[in-house]
Amino acid sequence: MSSVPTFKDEITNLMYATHGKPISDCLQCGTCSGTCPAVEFMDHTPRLIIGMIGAGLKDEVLESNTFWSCASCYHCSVRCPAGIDIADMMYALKRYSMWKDRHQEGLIGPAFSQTFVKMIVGSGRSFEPALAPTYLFKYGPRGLVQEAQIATGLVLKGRMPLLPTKIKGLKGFQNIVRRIIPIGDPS
Amino acid sequence: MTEKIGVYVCHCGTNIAGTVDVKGVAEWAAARLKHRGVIVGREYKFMCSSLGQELIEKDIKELGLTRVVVAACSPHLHEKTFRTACERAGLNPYLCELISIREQVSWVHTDKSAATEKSKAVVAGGVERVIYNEPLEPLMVPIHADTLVVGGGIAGIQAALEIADAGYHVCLVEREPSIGGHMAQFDKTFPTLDCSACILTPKMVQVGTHPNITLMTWSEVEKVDGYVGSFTATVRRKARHVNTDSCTGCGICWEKCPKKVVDTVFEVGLGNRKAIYTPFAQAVPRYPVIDVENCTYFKNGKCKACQLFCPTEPNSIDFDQTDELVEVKAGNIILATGYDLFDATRIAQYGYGRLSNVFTSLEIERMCNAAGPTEGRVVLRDMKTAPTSVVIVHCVGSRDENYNKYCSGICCMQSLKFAHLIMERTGAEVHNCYIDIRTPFKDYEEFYKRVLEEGGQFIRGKVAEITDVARSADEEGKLIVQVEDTLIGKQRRIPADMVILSAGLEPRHDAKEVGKMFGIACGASGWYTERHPKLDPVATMTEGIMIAGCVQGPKDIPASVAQGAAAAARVLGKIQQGEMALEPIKASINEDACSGCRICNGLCPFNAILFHEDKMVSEINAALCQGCGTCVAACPAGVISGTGFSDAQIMAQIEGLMLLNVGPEPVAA
Amino acid sequence: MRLYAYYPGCSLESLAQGYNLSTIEVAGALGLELNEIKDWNCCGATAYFPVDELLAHTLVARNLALAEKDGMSDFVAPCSACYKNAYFTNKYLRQDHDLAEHINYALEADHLHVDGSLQVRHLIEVFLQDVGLEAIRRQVSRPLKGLKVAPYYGCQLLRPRKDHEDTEDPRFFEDLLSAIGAEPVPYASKTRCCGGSLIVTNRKAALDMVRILLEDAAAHHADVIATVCPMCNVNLEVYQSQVNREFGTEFSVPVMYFTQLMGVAFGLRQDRLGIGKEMVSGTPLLAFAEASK
Amino acid sequence: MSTNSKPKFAMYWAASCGGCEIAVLNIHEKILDVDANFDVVFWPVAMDAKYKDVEAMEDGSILLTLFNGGIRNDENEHIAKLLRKKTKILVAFGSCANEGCIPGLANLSDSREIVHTAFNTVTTENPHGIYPMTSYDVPEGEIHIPTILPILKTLDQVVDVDYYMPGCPPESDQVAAVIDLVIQVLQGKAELPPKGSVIGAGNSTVCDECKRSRNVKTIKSFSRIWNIAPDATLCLLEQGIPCNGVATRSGCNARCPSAGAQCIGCYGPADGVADYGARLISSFASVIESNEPDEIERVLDGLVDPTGQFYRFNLAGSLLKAGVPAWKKEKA
Amino acid sequence: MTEQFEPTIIGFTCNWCSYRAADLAGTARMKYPPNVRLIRLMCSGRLDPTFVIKALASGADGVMITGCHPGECHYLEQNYKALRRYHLLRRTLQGLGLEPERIRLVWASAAEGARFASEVSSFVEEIRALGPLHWGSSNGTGQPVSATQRGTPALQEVAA
Repeated sequence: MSSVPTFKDEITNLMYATHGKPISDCLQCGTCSGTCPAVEFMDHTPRLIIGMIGAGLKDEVLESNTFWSCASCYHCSVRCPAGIDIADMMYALKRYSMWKDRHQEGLIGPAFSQTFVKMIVGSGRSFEPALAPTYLFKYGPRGLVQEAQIATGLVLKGRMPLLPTKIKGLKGFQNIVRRIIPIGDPS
Repeated sequence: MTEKIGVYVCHCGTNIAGTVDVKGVAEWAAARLKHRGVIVGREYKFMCSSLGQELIEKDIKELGLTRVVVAACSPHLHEKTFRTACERAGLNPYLCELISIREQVSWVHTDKSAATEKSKAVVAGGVERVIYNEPLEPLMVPIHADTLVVGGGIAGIQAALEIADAGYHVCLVEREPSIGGHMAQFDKTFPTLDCSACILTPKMVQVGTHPNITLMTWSEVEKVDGYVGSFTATVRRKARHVNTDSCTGCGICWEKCPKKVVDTVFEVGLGNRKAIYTPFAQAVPRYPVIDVENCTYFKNGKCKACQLFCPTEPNSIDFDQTDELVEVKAGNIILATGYDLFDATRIAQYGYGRLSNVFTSLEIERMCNAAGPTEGRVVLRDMKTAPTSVVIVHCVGSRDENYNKYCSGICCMQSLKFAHLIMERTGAEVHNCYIDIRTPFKDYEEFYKRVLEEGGQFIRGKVAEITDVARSADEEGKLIVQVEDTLIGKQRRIPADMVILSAGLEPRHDAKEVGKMFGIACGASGWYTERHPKLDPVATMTEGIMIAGCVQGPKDIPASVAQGAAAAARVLGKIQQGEMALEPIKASINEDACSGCRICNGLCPFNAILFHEDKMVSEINAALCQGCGTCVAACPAGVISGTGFSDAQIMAQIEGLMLLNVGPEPVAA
Repeated sequence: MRLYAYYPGCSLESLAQGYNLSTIEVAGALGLELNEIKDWNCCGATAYFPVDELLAHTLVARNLALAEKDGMSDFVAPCSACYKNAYFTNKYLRQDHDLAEHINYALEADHLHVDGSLQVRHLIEVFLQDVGLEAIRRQVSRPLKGLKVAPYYGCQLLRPRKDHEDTEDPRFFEDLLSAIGAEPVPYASKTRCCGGSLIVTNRKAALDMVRILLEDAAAHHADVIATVCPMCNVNLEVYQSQVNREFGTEFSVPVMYFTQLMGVAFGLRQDRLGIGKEMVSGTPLLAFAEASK
Repeated sequence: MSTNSKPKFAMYWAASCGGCEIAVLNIHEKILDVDANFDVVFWPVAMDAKYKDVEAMEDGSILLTLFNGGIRNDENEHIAKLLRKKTKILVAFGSCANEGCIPGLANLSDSREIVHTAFNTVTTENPHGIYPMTSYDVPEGEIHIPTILPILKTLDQVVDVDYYMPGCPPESDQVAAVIDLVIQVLQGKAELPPKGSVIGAGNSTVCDECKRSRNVKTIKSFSRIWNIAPDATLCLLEQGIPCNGVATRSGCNARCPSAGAQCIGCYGPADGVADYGARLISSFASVIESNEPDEIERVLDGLVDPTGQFYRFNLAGSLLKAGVPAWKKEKA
Repeated sequence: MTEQFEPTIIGFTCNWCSYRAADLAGTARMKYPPNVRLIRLMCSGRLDPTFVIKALASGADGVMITGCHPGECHYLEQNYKALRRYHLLRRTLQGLGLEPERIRLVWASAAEGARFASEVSSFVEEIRALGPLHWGSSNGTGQPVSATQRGTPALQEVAA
């Protein structure tokens, strides 16, 4: 046993909430990949990712879009014959890549999550319009137009508020956050 | 202190002497435990050698030892050796204690002084304990020569025949109207593909006609009393409504019977039978049974067609027949009650029951069977169209934390067999979706090869789901099997006309209750626990009760047959001994002091404790008692005592191990 | 009158107002008192976990703590994602003392404490378990006769597995729909994923997933798809037009919240149920709604 | 034995409540037989007597001493040894002398806490935290009060005991019977039981005398007597009421269970039981109807204060004799 | 002789699983500290709490109770009785001020020599951390722990 944790160890440790089976129990049966509704949009199938983690192919794994393409539908998790919570593993990988700040170019996921959390931390509530700018450009002008159409449609139906809401106890809320991640001092 | 105790410490070559100062321990015992009755402490290279044993025997004779403590290896190895040695020298074997300073000291410790100190403590424990050992005599019980075999599948049939052929009487009890079990439903048997019926039927007939076999079909064991050598089983013979003395099994009754019934047992719902029926043509015995739930007469008092047309004299149909309870005496019991097929509806995403052309392995067996509902044609649920593409799904309900963790063993070969038969009979394209192909036994791998050569297709991947929601033209109207082909790392959707679920094997739904009735345990997966997984696979923890076939775990026909024979051999051995000795490690109740609080009553899984309402006291049946001592420990009044492991012995051993009664250093002369 | 800590969640404030309105109306009709948690914060949907798990659990825990502080024993969320987050944070708080310690250390900063003492359930579970089909049937004044409804369970309501419910072929939603007189259509995709937040992060994938769902529902001639989650609703409804554009399809399947259907069946006024804010008009349903005006 | 001088009788009260004395007086007119047959030389509760008078007596000159109470302080110990010297037949009388009884429960705490509790908690208004001294000088000289011992001991942990008579207190009819026996022996009409035997009690357990009906025992949950309305004829333990009768020596005629209250065990362990509490633990636990650790814990939650339940009377006489705090001090 | 405290531990094993596990640990030459001394019972169901208390009262610092895994008991279900007693015993000892950690219940099948060895090792460490209990007059070395003499009168202590 080397003292340096393997890539597999690192990911296993990150699967905090699973409280369950380690990915080392995987028998590579492919139920996860067979089940996955987004698999066609992944560079590697979930099963393969598990294998690659085991093989320590850190770079290849981080470079892949697989875990950023996971919709967290947990279908694989409930079907896995080895009882592994694969969807949670995908979250672990997302965390890992955010933490190491290494991910495939041009992915929206990382930026989205970051903005989303920033926004929550800033207001305590999520506010759809605020999100748009952060990722829309990725779709190019066409996407922008469509998005705009949808947005206006929603606004007309009164389903899209124009002003973000804030929670009242924001200070305290941020104090809580401050005890977990550095978000700068109260200003 | 009246006892004269001899302490013998073994070097076991260097096995013990390498880490323990053997000489030191022996001398220490002789000196510091003198006041506890130790009159001699010796060490020897190999205590278990004949010379070592003679050493002990000599001391018993010459020094008049009344107790012996041997510090050597594990009692599981040589306890018998040394106890026999004492017996030879005229000392009751149970006055000898073997305590382990090898497995539990020299082999697991490195520090010599620490190991030596621990050895001393262990020896002191043994000495204190042996003081309270009592002379015991083994309990001899006679072995009744008859044997009860429960379950008439291939394993039970084999066991019954072996014993009957050896000249002893067997009573074979079967739940269904005929013996034969699952094997009777199969078409071909892997890997040789010989016809199941062809090899099974002769054996069934033998059972039916064997002078030494009493066959009770349509019967169930309801109660078992007694213990090894003399069991009494109460068997319910369900009313057949057919008089088996006069019935010839001519078959006219079920020909004439107007009532068709879907056969959900033997034909797994694919075929029909009549309300009076034998499950299949070669049934043994040939006598039919009337299915009361469906019989028109029993439903609305009219019909009686069977009785009308019954040619025998006297008429064999007896609508007034009732269940009868018969008692069967037996010295030994063999349980061969087999398995249940995994219920595929439990895996909703495979759509069995929802998608009509998803079949179970057993359904396919029946279809393939020339005597089955389709005369051997493999067809879709419409019972006519032959499939052009078939997918066989492996590991259905097996190797899966959500259902059964274990591998059912037989499904791989079964699936390969289907692949071969279906390709042969329909020319359809067959895909096998597997996690691993497991073909470990004689000629199995060769069969796999053969199927490959015949063009069987194999996709390594566990099927995720089966759906009828088409996404493209070529999927329209088909079943789509969604699976990852793990060897190319792509999700595939395979359109097929027919999907076969190779369902795993499960313990019988009532295995637990039945096990309780016979006093044997189920393991974590629900299969009955054998006495030893490797060295004693057909015996159980309960003397006189054997297990054979799939009750012990999933296995194929050859293995089941082998186990049937093995169980028979074990039984024959016992029968020939005539009587057998039971370990005299037993619990007993002092009835004068027993207050009849009934704490102990529910604690014995072997039902050895009975309660006398009249005297308001509990009593223990020595022959049933297995000597676990649970009741001894539980008795609040301390009036249950256990031989071999009495409170006194153990309390003393604790004091010894804690070196509480060590005498003073002898003043050096 | 049974009291519940009500956690609407962000979407019900904006995109899914209809869900919020109908929930309150219908719950009221069924005699449930929904007591909105004061100053609740966003549960993070699926977006916290990629960043920091402890943070994710803590922010959810804040809402639980607020509910506990009000002496509540039941926590109900109409949004499947909110429900799933609350359910598991609550569960882990009980299971994992270490996690609980960390979280409470953080909550202290705002003078809050959480024990995980709540019973966390989704709105539909509360309806089925605490009210029951019988009582619901009794409320129905305008049974949705002949209305073919495709019950869409989605993911987070069923998965990861909470208590022993069937994650592959559940039936409770169908039972509820039958209870209000509608005709649940059997279709295999009812527990398939709608793409969730992929609609933002991987539009192509999400639209494809939505397409498959719409196809299956349409193939079974559903008049309307009923949802139990604002996320699903948005993906299926708001983005239907984009699906059509993307794949050249011509879907026009109305999507409604199950509470809106119930409301209509109960004969409640459609404007009070937030009906009429759809991008794909729910005409077939409106017929019933009109009748109940 | 000389008939002109009546044999001498003594009774002493160490750490106990005095109930044992009442029990003796409770034998009504039989007490006259005691007076008729014995010369009561020492009985602090009933008559005036001085230790020096006893010290002056010839060794072994007292025929029968009923000693009740545990050994809590050095005075108890001194008198125990003194009476042992002067007495032929020393009887550990009552639960305290036999097994420590309620005073023995003090063995759960360090003697320091005991003193503190007694002199400086709600029990005593003591603003200046004044504690009694073991010795104090007065003009007349130095006076002493007894010194508390780290743990309370049973009589036979301090001196050799001839007979044991359990009960808190011993049932009066049992007392009467024993006195009868001794008188019979005096008159040569009966034999004394072998030394060390338990007298004035049965050899079975309370269940033996209990009239309640019993079935195969299983316990699904424990409840306290005031939380349920127990069936009047069914075994209390089977109703989940922790009744110690199963392990408690018979002799009281199942007083408590017959009156609908659970046995609390004042007659102590039955013959050949090394540790009363352990026996109860074993028997109660064995019949709990669950194999799931969590479930078992849930059931046990209903058994409030198991230590008190199992060792209420027997702590000082048990294998461990005391709780950790007291024991640490004992060993210091 | 090292400075560190060497606890004495009494271990109870059942004849069919855990004792064989101990044997296996031996045959496989696995190593564990010599602080544990084993007593063989037929079944963990024979484990009378009296034995545990007796061991502690005799000077043991910890007691290890071992048996077959649930569902694998040689006597079908008797190890469950041991389990139930273990739970109640721990609660009771806690009431006496003992650390319940001094009693450990371990399931070990005949095949789990390694598990047995590691459980012993970790238990010895745990007890070492808890420090000596040394009840009774023995510390397992045959030499009585400091002769038991009267503690200084409590009254004076407190009063002082």
